[in-house]
Amino acid sequence: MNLHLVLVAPLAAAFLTFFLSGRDTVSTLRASLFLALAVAGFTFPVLFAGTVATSVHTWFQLPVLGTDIRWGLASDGLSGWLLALTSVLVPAAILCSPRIVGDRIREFAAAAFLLQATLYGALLSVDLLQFFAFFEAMLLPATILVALFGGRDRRRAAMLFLVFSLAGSVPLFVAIWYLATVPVMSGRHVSLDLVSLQALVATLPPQVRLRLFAATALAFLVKIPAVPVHIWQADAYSEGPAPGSALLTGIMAKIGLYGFLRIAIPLFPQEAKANAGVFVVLGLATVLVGALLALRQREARRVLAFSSLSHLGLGLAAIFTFRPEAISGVILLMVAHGLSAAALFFLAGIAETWSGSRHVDDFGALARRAPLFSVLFAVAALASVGLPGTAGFVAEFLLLIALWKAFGLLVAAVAGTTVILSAAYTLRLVQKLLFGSSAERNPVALEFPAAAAWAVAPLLLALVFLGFQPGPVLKAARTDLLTRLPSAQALIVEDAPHVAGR
Amino acid sequence: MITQVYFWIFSIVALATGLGVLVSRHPIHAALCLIGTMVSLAGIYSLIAAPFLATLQILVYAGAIVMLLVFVIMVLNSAKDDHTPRWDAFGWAALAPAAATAFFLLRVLLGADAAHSFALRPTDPPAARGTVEALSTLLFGDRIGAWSFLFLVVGLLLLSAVVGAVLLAKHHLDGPAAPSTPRPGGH
Amino acid sequence: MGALQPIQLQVLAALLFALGLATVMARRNLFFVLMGVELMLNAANLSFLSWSRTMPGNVGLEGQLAPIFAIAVAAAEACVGLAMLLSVFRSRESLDTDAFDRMKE
Amino acid sequence: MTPQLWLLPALPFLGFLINGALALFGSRTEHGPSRGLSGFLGVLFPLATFILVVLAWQGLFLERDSILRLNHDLGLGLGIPPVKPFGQVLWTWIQTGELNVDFGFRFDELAGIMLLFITGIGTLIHLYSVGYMAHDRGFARFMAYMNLFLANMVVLVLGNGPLVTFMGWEGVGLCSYLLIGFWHHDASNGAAAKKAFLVNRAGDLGFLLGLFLLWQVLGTGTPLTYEAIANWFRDPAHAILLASAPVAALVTASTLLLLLGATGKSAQIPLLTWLPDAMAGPTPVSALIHAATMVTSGVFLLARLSDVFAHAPLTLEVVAWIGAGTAAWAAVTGLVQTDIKKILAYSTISQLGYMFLAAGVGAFDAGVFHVFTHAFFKGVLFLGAGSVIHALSGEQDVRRMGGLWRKLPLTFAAMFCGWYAIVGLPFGAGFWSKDLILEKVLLRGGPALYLVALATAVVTAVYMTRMMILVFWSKPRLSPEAASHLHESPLTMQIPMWVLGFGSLVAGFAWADPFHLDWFSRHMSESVGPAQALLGAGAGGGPSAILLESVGVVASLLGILVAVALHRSGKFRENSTGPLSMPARAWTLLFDGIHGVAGIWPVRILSWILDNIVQPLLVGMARVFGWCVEMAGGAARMAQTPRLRWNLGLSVLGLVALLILLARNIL
Amino acid sequence: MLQVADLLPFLGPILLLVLGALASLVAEPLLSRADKHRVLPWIGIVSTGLAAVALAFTKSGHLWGILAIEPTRAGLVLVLLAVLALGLAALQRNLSSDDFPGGEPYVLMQLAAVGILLMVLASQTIALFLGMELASLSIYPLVGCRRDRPESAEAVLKYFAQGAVFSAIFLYGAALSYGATGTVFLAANVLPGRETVQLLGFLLMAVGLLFKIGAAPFHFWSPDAYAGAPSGVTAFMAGAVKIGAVAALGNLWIGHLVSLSAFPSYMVGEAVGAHFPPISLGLQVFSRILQTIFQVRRSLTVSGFIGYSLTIFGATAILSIAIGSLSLLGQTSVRRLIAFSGVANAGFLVVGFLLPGLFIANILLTPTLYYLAAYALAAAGAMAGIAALTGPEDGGDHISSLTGAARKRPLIGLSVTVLLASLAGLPPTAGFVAKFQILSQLFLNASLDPAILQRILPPALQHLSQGWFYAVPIGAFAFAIVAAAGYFKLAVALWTDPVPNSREPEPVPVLLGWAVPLAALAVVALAIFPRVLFGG
Repeated sequence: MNLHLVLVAPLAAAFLTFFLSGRDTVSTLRASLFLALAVAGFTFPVLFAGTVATSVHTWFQLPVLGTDIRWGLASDGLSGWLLALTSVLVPAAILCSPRIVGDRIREFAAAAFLLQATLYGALLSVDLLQFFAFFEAMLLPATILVALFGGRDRRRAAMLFLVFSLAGSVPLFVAIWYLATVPVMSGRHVSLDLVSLQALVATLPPQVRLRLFAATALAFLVKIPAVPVHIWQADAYSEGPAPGSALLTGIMAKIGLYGFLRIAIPLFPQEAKANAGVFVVLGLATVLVGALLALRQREARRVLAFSSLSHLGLGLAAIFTFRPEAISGVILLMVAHGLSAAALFFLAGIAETWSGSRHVDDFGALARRAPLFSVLFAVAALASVGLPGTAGFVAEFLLLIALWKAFGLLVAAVAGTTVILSAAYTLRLVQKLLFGSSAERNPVALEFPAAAAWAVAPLLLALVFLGFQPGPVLKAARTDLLTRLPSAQALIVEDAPHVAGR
Repeated sequence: MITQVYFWIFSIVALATGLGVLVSRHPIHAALCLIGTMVSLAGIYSLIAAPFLATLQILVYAGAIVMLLVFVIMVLNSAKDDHTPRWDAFGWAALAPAAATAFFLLRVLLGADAAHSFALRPTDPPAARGTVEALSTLLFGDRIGAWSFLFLVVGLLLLSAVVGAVLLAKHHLDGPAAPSTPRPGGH
Repeated sequence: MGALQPIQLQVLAALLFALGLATVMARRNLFFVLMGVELMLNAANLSFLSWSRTMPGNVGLEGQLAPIFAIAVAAAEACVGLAMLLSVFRSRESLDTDAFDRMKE
Repeated sequence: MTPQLWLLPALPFLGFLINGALALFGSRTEHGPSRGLSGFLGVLFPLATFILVVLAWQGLFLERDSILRLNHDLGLGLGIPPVKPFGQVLWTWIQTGELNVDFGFRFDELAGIMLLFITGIGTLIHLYSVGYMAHDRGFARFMAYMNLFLANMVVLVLGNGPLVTFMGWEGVGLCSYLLIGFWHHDASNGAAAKKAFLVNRAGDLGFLLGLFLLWQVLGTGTPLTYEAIANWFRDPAHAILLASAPVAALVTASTLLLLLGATGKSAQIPLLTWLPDAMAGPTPVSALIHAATMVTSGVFLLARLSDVFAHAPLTLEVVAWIGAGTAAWAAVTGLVQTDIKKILAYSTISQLGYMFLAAGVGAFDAGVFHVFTHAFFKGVLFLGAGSVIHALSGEQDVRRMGGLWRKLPLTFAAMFCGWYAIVGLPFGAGFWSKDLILEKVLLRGGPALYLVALATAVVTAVYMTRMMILVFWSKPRLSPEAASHLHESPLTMQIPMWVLGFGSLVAGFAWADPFHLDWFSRHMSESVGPAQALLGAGAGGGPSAILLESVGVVASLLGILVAVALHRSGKFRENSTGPLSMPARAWTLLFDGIHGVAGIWPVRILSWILDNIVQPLLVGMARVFGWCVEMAGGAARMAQTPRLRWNLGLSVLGLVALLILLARNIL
Repeated sequence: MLQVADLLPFLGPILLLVLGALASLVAEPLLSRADKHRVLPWIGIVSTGLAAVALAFTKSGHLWGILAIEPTRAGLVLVLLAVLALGLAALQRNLSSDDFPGGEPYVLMQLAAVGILLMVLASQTIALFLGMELASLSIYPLVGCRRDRPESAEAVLKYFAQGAVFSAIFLYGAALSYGATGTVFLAANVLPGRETVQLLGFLLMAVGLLFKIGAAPFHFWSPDAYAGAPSGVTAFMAGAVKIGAVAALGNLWIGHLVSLSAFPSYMVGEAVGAHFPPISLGLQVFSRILQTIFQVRRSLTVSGFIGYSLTIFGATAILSIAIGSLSLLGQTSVRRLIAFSGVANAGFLVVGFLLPGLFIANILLTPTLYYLAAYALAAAGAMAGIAALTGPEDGGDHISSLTGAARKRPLIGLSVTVLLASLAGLPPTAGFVAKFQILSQLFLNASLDPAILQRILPPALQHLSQGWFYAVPIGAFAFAIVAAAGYFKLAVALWTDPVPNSREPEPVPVLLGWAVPLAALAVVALAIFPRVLFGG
């Protein structure tokens, strides 16, 4: 299974989408859906193939210095599951889009495909700069998603998102500059692929390593996002189109955690371990702040946004326990949260098309007026609350265990408050949306698009299945994930390294 | 010795006329001053054994370019800008950077000279340089092709200048398609 | 008061150059701008020639040739410049450069 | 024989799926989905489950019995061999790091007994609700929820380890949430449901954390199954370890946290505020979930982990006092309620207090026995109340009832049985279980606890009698329209009442020491025996059972007399006119206030601060920064002057600047 | 007499371009007004294509030492031809849509391309000057060609006046440099005692070229000229002029180093075959140059000279990046936006002259040239794409007039978006790789051993703490982000819903319809295979 095919598939899909008719939405929807499913068809073999990698070539060399920038793709369980998640969410988003993006399904699908492609690239990269390139590249489609299809303030939100993310990526970029150039001065042949970097970083002076680690971590914190660099998130998620927000929180935000697992910690293990406390505190702060803010939001999707904040914060805190439970738990959390949050965003988007507003008080009594919708929404909400029987529970359970084992009961208890708070704000949302008596005022039954049902139901089934059978995901977490890098296999078959200079 | 005398005369004239270009009221006066500069420069050229350049200077510069200038000034006789002050605050202010430039140029040149005087080369006779033969052999002689190539380039340059002038100034170009001279917000 | 020293010529060239620059910057009439440019070009030519005077002949000749090209360029520039001047004058019936300040932002 | 235990939860779950589908896809139709079909299915699946449970129980029982017979025939002096409970591991659930959890079920006698009455009574109440909910549009949905609840309850009881139990534990919480908020067009119901869910969640967090600590005690290698836990704690090799201070502290902490979970589920101090509100749900729900089954799962958990709790004397102390306190507080609160269901709710809380009290003094079997009997009489009381409400077309205020025993004789009969049992008149179900508890308390809990419990018994008799008087005996105070179409409930509602009524009279004989009936205790011995043995439960002594039981009877009679006297003196009527008097309300809402101060308001204030101060501050900073950049951009654009001379001048100035640099650096 | 035969393999591209120009010039009067715009662009495209083909056959070498070509410059020429093609395509769209009377613009654009070609190849000041003038004198009329518009007259006025002044400055600098070295070649030994003169000459010539590049503070012409010109011309200017000027500046700069290094020209000669400074001079030669720089007796002064030259570039670079990015941010006129992006990117280009890798014993301008190629393609492509997206008579200059344009032509819209992303330096475009190369090298220079820095820096900067040097690349990137926000506004405008009453734009000519997507493709391809143009 050549990974390049997987990487190119969504690009090709995006390109083909542009040749669809902009007018005929139905056929456009069908075609783009077909393309999305085809891409998924390309993707899943990778998941089942386990650890696979292409050969690693020199992408280019820094002039004069001869620093090797490599190009190669590699996938293991961690990448594989996120790939699969992506490939599932994109078609779902396309299915949910018609009501929301109107006659612009073509553009929406294209942007979604581009986002998918960049995500694939980031998940498959074996080289630091390669990763960073995709890491930055995903801003483009993401911003387009927010800026084009969103609500009234979408421009400002998109601008905030773009500038914030770019600024957040500066430190990482600077760190890459350093790694690419300075060691060369001491006569070393540098190549930026992660495996060689591990060896290189180990030889750097500690205070330098600390700075590099801080820079790297900051970039990923912005992506997750974590308190206090989270302010772009709520606006982007609530102003963007619901399916787009679903993609953002469902996949893109995960790249932050992925970056910690794949890059920040493996490259700087000592620093990570030494400063674990900082990140655990940040993570817990994110958990609490997210939950508490979610309690007070008046817009459905802002509630969901802050709930995402809270959940991913738990993941962040747990990663820094460096425990196997945490690793598998985080992977499961990413998958579970990706599915449940996406489902919630999809449904919230549908609901907004009904009420014509984002304000929770403008919904109500949907349980009567749209029973199927309500069932799906309730199940998704319970999944995000982490009710046993859904994947979310297993994930949270594992993360709490990890926190408890690493930092004792108190930390676990603090993190555990999410169990209560998440229930609080989620049920508040459920009450506002589904229950209440506004049905008397306008008891007309609302027509819930079957497409959306077809999009959401599989996600929920997957959630329930993983709730009872998390095994596959948990197995994906190799215990040495934090120490060994998947591209190691790839480098065995690498081609001859280039000589510096020309 | 005598060259010095000539030099001083020519240079003073050149500077004076140059100043005249700067300060004169009417473009025509400026053009005439310019001619003066050109001619005196030609004289200086001849002093430093560049007779060919001297002739070229007079023919092309004074003879062609400035005449063209004068011609155009005549054509647009309303170009006599009596509505703009000759000197305004900015004009005075603008002298400062020019003066500064001159100052630094001179400082560098004189400094270099002080560091290492570059005298004339008495060795080669003035006739050896600047004569038409010397230059033409350099230009068209088969010893070096470089200059003749550049000469072709000059031809290209003039061609583009002509085409450009046509494009900019030709009347018939604005036929029915483009209205002749729109006056956006007349004065 | 001995033989003519090239440094004198250089000084003259520098002063002429400055004069041209001053003209270009100080005057508002477009004609003066053109003439200032001519002055600067002349200064450059003078400088070339006077430098060439300090070189042995074979190298010195380059310094003699350069002004020829410079003059040609000056001619072409004047041609285009005057054409431009005409079209500009047509468009606004004025040669006052300060009058052309429509382009903002 | 490997029994297909998964069938037990699977059957009601199937019912849930089918009914749910009916509800979902029938909802568009005119009258909603067919009542008959969904009613039939809704009762069928619980019934099937009940039958399966009985079969399983038989299997267990026969096996044990055959061993007994063999033992007797061979004349060997063997003691009763331990029963071999059978379990079934379905699949590996969570496996990572040191954690390895199987998803499986375990059917032993404790589970068996629980399941017997859960499914049995569950089936009856399903049948009841077929009649009760007949006119509700969401009938199928209701049936679906009930089935789902039953499935989760079965998982809770049947789980082979704490984690599986936790799954059912949260599942029943969910169902209780759904059913309390069943009539969701009324926002207050939704609020009550949410309250129930959140309070339970608080308990669940305790459950999880306690589980962590317990796991730490066991050593992370040990699999998280009840069997392993029990064996570990029973293993004499670990006695010394358990004696060591740190481990003991760990066990105490863990048990305390688990206790928090139990209090949440069983509405004990401090997490008891949700149960009265939970009465917002339909009455069958109150009967099944909030009286008979779910709320008792806390007690079940204590019994399940009796081996652990046995090693935490401090915790047991706490449990006992929590139980006693709750029992007393709730009984007193029950005195001043005017809503018939509220009265019963507080009575439930108080009875649950008894159960905790029993567990606290180490009499886990007595506790579970009270669960067993309580299921019957509280069930019938609720069903009766439901029947009354149904008859009065929704009237719930006891002050607008009275003299109903003529109008609703059958209901009255059933409820009378329940009343008889709960006040503890001789040979009623409550008589046996409550007096058993009192006896154990006196034996091991000491006089203080005993007196509290006894007093509570008196008060119980008072408020129950008060309810009966106000509802049935006193002169009618019905509102005319309620009186107009007063009618006895349909058969589907009658049958369960009769059965349960009968049950509440005779159920007590499952364990009646004076008659040497110890069927119940024998079957409990396997699960809780060792723990109680450790606590020295076996030791008899103290005053004779007869004496104590007579004291209990006296207490209840006293209570009844007091009630009658008060009624005569018109006390009931006068406090029944007008709302609750202020002190009474304060007393009722005591714990709501505590919750507010301790949990809710801090969270609200904090989130207000975050939302209105911190977040705007951060956003504002970003805005200001962006604004500054915009300003700078404006300034930069300003520098782009439109005038030629300016442009030239500025450019040349740049040149001059470079020249100055040159001069400064080189010359 | 020159033997044209043996020049052909070398002059092929130039001759073909000239022939194309002459052919168009000859054909112009013979064609009807409509046919002019139908035929002439194709003549230009064909000659451009042929030139590109011929480029493949040119051997690297030099013509009497005044013009030189080697793979690096060949790559630049290739980019130049691409830009020319884009410019012609866009120009066709402009002129045909407002039915321009006359086909001279096509001729002029090709002549300008010839001039820029000369600038790229020149290794001698006179040739450089002539090329520069050829380009300028052809572009002035192009800027002012739409005489019915006041803004075009104003634009050409400003552009011409400033351009003439700065070419005079350049010429004077050439004269001084000639005086200092005794030859008009860019790389020659400084005569003893005339280092300062050489430095002054270098400064003036550099300023002349920086003006062409459009680096602050010599950038004032660009917004007006860009805004006044037809979008096709803007596209051409944005790309081509920078290519010529940057290449020339690179030659000048390295020649300057050679001159300063008191470096026997025969060594350069043996190293590269003639004494012209190829932009991509290889490792060994310059390691030796540096040895001389630091070891010859005048080493201190020389390093001082280098430090001074560095300050020239550093100052202009920082100023350009700041001014360009900031003024770009709030820009509402598309062309001025592109112009200021040109200023900002000029800053980044000049950054590339801060001696990347000087202290590792090798000077290589490859990063700058790569950046140049990326920028030229992106800017020209974006402007051409905007030419395709704006309505008839090339009216839409205000961003709002482009609202929803991309939704009518998704492919071109996407291409423009990609090209803008490249200008902003976002992956997956060449702009990202280019910025990475430039900035990482700058970062390296900043993190050098203070001893070397003290050695090389002018006294004014020597007491600066190292932090400031780190601040330069980081600040540059920060400004790049500010600029990205500006591009973002344009991109969003392209994609938002069209205003209901906006008329359908007339069909895009096939030439442009293909050119813009190809440009976008090239920009992406250049990112995926960065080594195709200049190796590295």
